[in-house]
Amino acid sequence: MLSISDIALGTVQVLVLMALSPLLTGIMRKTKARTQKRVGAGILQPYYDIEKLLRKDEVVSDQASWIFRVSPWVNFVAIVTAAFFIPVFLANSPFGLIGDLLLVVGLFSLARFFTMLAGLDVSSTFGGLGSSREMMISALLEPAVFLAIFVVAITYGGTSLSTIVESASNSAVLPHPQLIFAAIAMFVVMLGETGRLPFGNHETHLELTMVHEAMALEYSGKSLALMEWSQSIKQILLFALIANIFVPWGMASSASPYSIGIGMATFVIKVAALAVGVAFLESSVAKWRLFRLPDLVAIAIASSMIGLAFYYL
Amino acid sequence: MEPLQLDIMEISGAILLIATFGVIARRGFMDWLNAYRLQSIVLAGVTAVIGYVTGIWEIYVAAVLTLLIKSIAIPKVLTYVTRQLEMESKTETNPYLSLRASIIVSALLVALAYFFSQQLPFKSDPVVDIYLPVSMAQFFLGLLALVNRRTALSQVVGLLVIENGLFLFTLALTHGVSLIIEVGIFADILVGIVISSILLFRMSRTFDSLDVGNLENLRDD
Amino acid sequence: MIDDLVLFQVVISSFLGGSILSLVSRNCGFARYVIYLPSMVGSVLAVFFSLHVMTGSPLSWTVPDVVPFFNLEILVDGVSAFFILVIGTVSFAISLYSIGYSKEYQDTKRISAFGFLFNIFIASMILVVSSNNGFFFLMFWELMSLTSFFLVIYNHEKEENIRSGMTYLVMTHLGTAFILASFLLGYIQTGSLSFDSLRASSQSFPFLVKSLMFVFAFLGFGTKAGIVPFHTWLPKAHPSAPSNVSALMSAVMIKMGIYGLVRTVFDLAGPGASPDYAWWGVLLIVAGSASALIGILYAVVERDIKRTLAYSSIENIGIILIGLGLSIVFASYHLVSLSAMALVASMLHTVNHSFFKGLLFMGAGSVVYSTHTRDMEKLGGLVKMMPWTTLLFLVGAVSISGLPPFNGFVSEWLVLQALISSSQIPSAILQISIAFASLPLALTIGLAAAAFVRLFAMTFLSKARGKLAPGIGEVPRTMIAGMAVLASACILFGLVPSLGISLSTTAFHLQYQPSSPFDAVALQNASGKNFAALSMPVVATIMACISLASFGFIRAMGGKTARTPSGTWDCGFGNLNERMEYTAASLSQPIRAVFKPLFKAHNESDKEFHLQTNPYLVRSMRFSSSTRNIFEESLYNPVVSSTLLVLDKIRKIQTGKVNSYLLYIMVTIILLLLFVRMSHA
Amino acid sequence: MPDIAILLLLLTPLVGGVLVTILGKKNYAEIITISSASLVLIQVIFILSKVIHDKTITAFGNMFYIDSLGAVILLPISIVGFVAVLYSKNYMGHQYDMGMVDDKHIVRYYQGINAFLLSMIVVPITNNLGIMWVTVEATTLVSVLLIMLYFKENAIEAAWKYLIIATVGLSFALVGTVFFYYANINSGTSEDAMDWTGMVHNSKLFNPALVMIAFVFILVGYGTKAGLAPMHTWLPDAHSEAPTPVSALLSGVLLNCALYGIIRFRIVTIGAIGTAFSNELLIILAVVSIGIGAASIYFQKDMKRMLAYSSVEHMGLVSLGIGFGGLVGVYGAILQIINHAIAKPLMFFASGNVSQKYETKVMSKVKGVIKVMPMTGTLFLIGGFALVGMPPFNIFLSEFLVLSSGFQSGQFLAVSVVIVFLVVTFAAFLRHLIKMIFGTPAAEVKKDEMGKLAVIPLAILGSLVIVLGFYIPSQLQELIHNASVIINGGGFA
Repeated sequence: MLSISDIALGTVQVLVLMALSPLLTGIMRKTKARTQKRVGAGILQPYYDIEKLLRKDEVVSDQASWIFRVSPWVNFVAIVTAAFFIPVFLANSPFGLIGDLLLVVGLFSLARFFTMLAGLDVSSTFGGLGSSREMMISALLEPAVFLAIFVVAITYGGTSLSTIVESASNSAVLPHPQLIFAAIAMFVVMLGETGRLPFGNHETHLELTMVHEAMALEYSGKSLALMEWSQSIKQILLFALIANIFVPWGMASSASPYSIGIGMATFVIKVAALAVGVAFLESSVAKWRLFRLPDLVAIAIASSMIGLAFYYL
Repeated sequence: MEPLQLDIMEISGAILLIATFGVIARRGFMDWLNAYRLQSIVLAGVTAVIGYVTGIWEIYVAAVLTLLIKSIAIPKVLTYVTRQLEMESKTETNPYLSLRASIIVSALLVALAYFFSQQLPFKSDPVVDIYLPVSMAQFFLGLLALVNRRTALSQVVGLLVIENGLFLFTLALTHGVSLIIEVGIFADILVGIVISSILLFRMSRTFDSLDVGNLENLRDD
Repeated sequence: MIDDLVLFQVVISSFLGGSILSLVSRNCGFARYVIYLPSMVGSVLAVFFSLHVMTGSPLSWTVPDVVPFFNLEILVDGVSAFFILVIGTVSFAISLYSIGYSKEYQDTKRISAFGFLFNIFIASMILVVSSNNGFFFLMFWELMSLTSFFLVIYNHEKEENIRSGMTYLVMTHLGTAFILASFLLGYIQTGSLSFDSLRASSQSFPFLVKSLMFVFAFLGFGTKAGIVPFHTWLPKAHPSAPSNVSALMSAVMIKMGIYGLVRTVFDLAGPGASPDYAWWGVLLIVAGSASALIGILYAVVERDIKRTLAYSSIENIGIILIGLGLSIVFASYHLVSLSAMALVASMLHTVNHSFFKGLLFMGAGSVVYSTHTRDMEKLGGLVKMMPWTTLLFLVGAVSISGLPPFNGFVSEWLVLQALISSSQIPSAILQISIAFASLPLALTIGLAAAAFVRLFAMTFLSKARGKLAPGIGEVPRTMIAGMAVLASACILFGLVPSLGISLSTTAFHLQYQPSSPFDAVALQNASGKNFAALSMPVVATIMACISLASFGFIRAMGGKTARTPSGTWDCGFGNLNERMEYTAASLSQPIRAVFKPLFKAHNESDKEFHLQTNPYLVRSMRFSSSTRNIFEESLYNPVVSSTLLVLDKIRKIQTGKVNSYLLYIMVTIILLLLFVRMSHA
Repeated sequence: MPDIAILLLLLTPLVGGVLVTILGKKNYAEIITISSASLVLIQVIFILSKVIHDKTITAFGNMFYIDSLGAVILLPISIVGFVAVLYSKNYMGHQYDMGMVDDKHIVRYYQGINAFLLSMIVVPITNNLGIMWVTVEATTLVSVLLIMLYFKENAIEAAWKYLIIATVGLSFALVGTVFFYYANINSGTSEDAMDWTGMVHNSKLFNPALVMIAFVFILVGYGTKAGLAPMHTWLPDAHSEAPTPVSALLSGVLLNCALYGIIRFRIVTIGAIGTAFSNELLIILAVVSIGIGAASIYFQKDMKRMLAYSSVEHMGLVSLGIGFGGLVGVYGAILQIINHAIAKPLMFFASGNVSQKYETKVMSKVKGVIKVMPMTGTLFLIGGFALVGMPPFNIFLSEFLVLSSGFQSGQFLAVSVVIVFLVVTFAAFLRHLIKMIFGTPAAEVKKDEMGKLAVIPLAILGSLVIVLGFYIPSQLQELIHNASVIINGGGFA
């Protein structure tokens, strides 16, 4: 079922993603800083942060139980596993026969599950606040995700990512109309999943805007590094998904070094562009009130429903 | 069957009905007893008539029995009972229906009785044809008395009226069933009267009145 | 080669023996073992028996003339065996658990009656799935309801338990009335209540009769399964029952409703393969979606542990029904393989749910066992006092939230795939409506995770929010073991899903057979390409490798670092105490706010100020928030009260006046005579 | 040979009554009556075995005639009679100790019981419908005497209502009987025209109009005694005020005797004008009865009244089964008669124990019976669940048969209405029962049974209730089967 080369390729892809993810964060921070007329840290800063955090001792709340200690690892493992199924520069992802889009979503929610637990474990009000918000947002995002997937799946004949991407890259230059709606939904979902504005704000530690940070507030040292890194990996994964499903250009259809190179390049460009776009958006909108977020999600759901209607009727 | 007999039967039936009306239309308890006694005498007469028409001698015996038991024994028992009951008023003070109304209703009931018995194939047998509606009317009138009256005694009388109707009915249709059954029926009625009079005693002793209005504890509302 | 029949009789008789033994064991010291060992043996044998039947040939056994007109007919085919397997596994674990659990009851009251009912209860469930005659089916069905009712009100000292028990009894009886109607419809067609004759001739029934049979069966079995809006008994009865009983009820008994539905739909009132029957499936899908969503929504805001679990049972039954409905719809459009997949999905979820729900209820039982409260708002911090229970409960919670690599994920994955495959139905309206029907399901899955984060965290994590009795410790070993059995089953079925899948395929004689248990579950799309694939074993291995690798990597990068404990960050205010924690209510407050209309949430708060003039210096503040059950309020209460009104009017005829009584007689006779007169003239 | 058997059967209670009168001592009376009742039971079983063997028994020429139908009525009479007498010893003994009754009353009570048994035994074995009427009337009078045994206000009231209503009703029954008799003699019969066998034989020749009116009178008449609504009004009062063993006899057996009258005449009727007419009327009255039973049970406060209403409901079910007709329906009806005759006395006895222990009949004052009297409580529960038709107890089967026959005969409306009523009854009845049996009892109630003889009769009936739930001996099955054939007018020219 799995050949050595497949495994090798897949692993390479994952490693690439893991390696690139902090860079992406860096790019986004930099862009935001620029748009806000700040100099901002260098785009490699995230690497330094992680590297530093990894070497730091931890301070752990005396309330914390093993759940608290374990959950960064679960988080990291789950998200990296998800990375194995994300198409990066190969059209047919080598692990396409192992899992599919729904599995990716499942792994994300596994990570989220433990993050929420960790937030509640240390009996700090911030943790509770973060988890409580995350509970609502994630629950509401679920239907949006699924409907978007639904549209993609019926368009490209499957939730298996390799199938999707293959038939996407084989399809016309302009994707099917319903996919535009799906893309909108997916984008909103991405914002929510990565806790970007208007859902949350990474930069501040302000009760009003904290969602993910609130849950991770008690972490320090290695654990914090894990949390941050897995967060940025998750982010790049989502970018990669959107890029490769809705803008399926230049994927490597064969394993030849040339096409792989092309694929690499296009991938980096696409993702970077997306990142910059998101960063611009973030600096142009404000944080929404928590109870206005359902409206945003509703928009996402509605657009994928329209997509469905487009497909069927 | 010659017309004379028919006329006699018709007339006797009519008289019986009137006598029954008498029971309905009176108020005091003694008046009822008398009315009942009168009615029983008429009934005995009717019995005799039937005996004469059908020519079965046992029916004369039945007539005599009726005379003895119904118009002498039972009234005696009941008068005795009423004497024993130390109660000031033995008159039915307020029946549910006023006298007038009850008369009219009973007229309707009589009509009903005739209406019901019309469909039955008795034309062949004038005895039945004439007396059946009369006896049915007596059931209904007796029932009316029971429904209408508020004192236990008057209800007993109503019961007796029904029972008279029963007797006439049986007689008219069967010209005397087998003797065991006649005896059984009579015995049952007598025992019934005895028991009810015992009950009357008990009632008057416990509630010191015979108003069935006292008998409304057992209910579901 | 052992004889199936003998084995079956041995299974049943071991339960009966257990019941009798428990009656004679007058609450003596080892009474618990006398009660539960037989049921454990019986359960193991039942599992063995069911596997034997599944692999071998169906067992059929008839005892004529037990009662007039009806024979006692037993037929254990694949489907029955499948459900017997579930019953056996779960009841084994629960019996094991109960040995420890019943201890506190034994100290306070007699458990001999309990043991008697417990054994009979399990036996009756096995008999329900194996009986092949309408009369005896109903008989065992009601026996099941009766015993479970008594088990529910086992703690009858509490008024409330009796009340909820009565609700349960009456509703389930109403359901039985519908089942009866369904069977009798078949009976007037065939003149026999034997399922065989129904099978033989049901294809020739008129469409209307079949549909009526289905609808009645849906109402009847749906009540037992706890479909919205017939679910109200469920969140009442489960909390009232002792926890091992609620585990048994929620994990197995409500599945009997599913069994009945499957039996009726695919076997007795077999729908013809024509689009006319599609609406059966649609009905199930709609009901399922409603149950799933509403169930989980009430679970999210509930503060009673066991009631939360009960509501989540409603949700899972909903998911199962969606799968079932899809399978019917596909079948009615000749999409055989899809229909098979949907059926497998729902059956797999049935098994999975009975595993993790049994586990969770046992966990809740352990919590109650040692803390004597079911109220999340009082609980917390048990992770330090009851580590094993916490771990096992966590397994259950993760599985039921449908997270990989545990079993809940696989079945929900299949159901979702089935939903997506609805695009192959050649009917635009169905396609689009089913696609939209996937909305509530997705929302449900999201909320389920939220609900169980809340349940687990509030119960086990951080500090107790209320005063807990001192000296709370881990529960007895047998209880741990009982939970561990099901927990390992959850993990096994999660890592090797093809176990469960091939189980259901063999049970239902479906085509798909994985060659090796480690194959991917692969689905083809219309154009023969890979539609979706899932290979949990590999996923698990990947996760394992990654965790090792990443651990090594991080260690290499960061070297060894110390971990120093310190107080939770309190923004420098100091003395952070449990009264400042998030409570269960506040945790779910955002969700409650979003779905306001459903809960009619009712908040009240009163403040006391230091100075009445100055509303800024608050001395004390009370806040209480309550959610209400709209079904109780706007569906059941009106019906009940109006019925009572009518009854009250009727009974008034007993006025106590002898005159009126005589009047009735008079009127009756006159009316009847008139009736004769008119009919004759 | 049969003559002697019948004679002995009739003499046993008679002699018993006479002996009680002569010796006139409490202990003697008890022993004598128990022995007479048990003798009756034995003889009845013997007679039944003969009936099963050679379908019918006739004695004293044509005067006595026992077929399977009579037998299935006779069986409950003997069983319940025996058990009731057994129970009486303890029950009346307790009343005696409490000083509610004295020796005189006790003696009168046992005389009454013997007379009651005698009169009821005659009903199903006589062939002469006139005698049947006389004996039914006799049962009324005797039971009135038994009800007013101790002259409490309510007892008097109940007795009075019972006397008046039953007498009126039965007078209608006599009218009906005489009508049939008339029809019979007009059809030119040779033998005694009051004999049922003769009537059935000639029924084809009867005049339809006459038969219709006659059956209406019979239905209302015997229906009054059988407690069919709306003539049932005497029943709750009488049953609740009588001494408990008498209530058991009234509701378990006497009602059946009255229904037996209706059934006999129905056979003649269907012989004359077919089934449609009688079935229609029966179904109507049955549904009304079930409805009223259901409605009145819910709001009930007095446990014996509740049981009485449930009797109304069950009589309704029996006549429903007969009204639906068909082998299944009638079979179910007869089974229902037997089952009810077993379950209802069980309930009455249990409630008797409870009311003597708690010294009240008001249900709201009773709590935690199961803790105070475990045996009684359990049996009470079993009986209750049997009464509401819960498997695995006996009444489930009969109700099931009745309902399914309703579906078979296409009476969907009636059946669905009845099912609704049954569910209501279920809820209402169990609500009361569960509240009484469970919960925590008041502290002052002493925790023990009322005595051996207060439990043994219940245990006997309880075991019957359970066994008949899933197993009916083949002889009984055969008997019931023959009886239902007879009711459907089979086996006659």
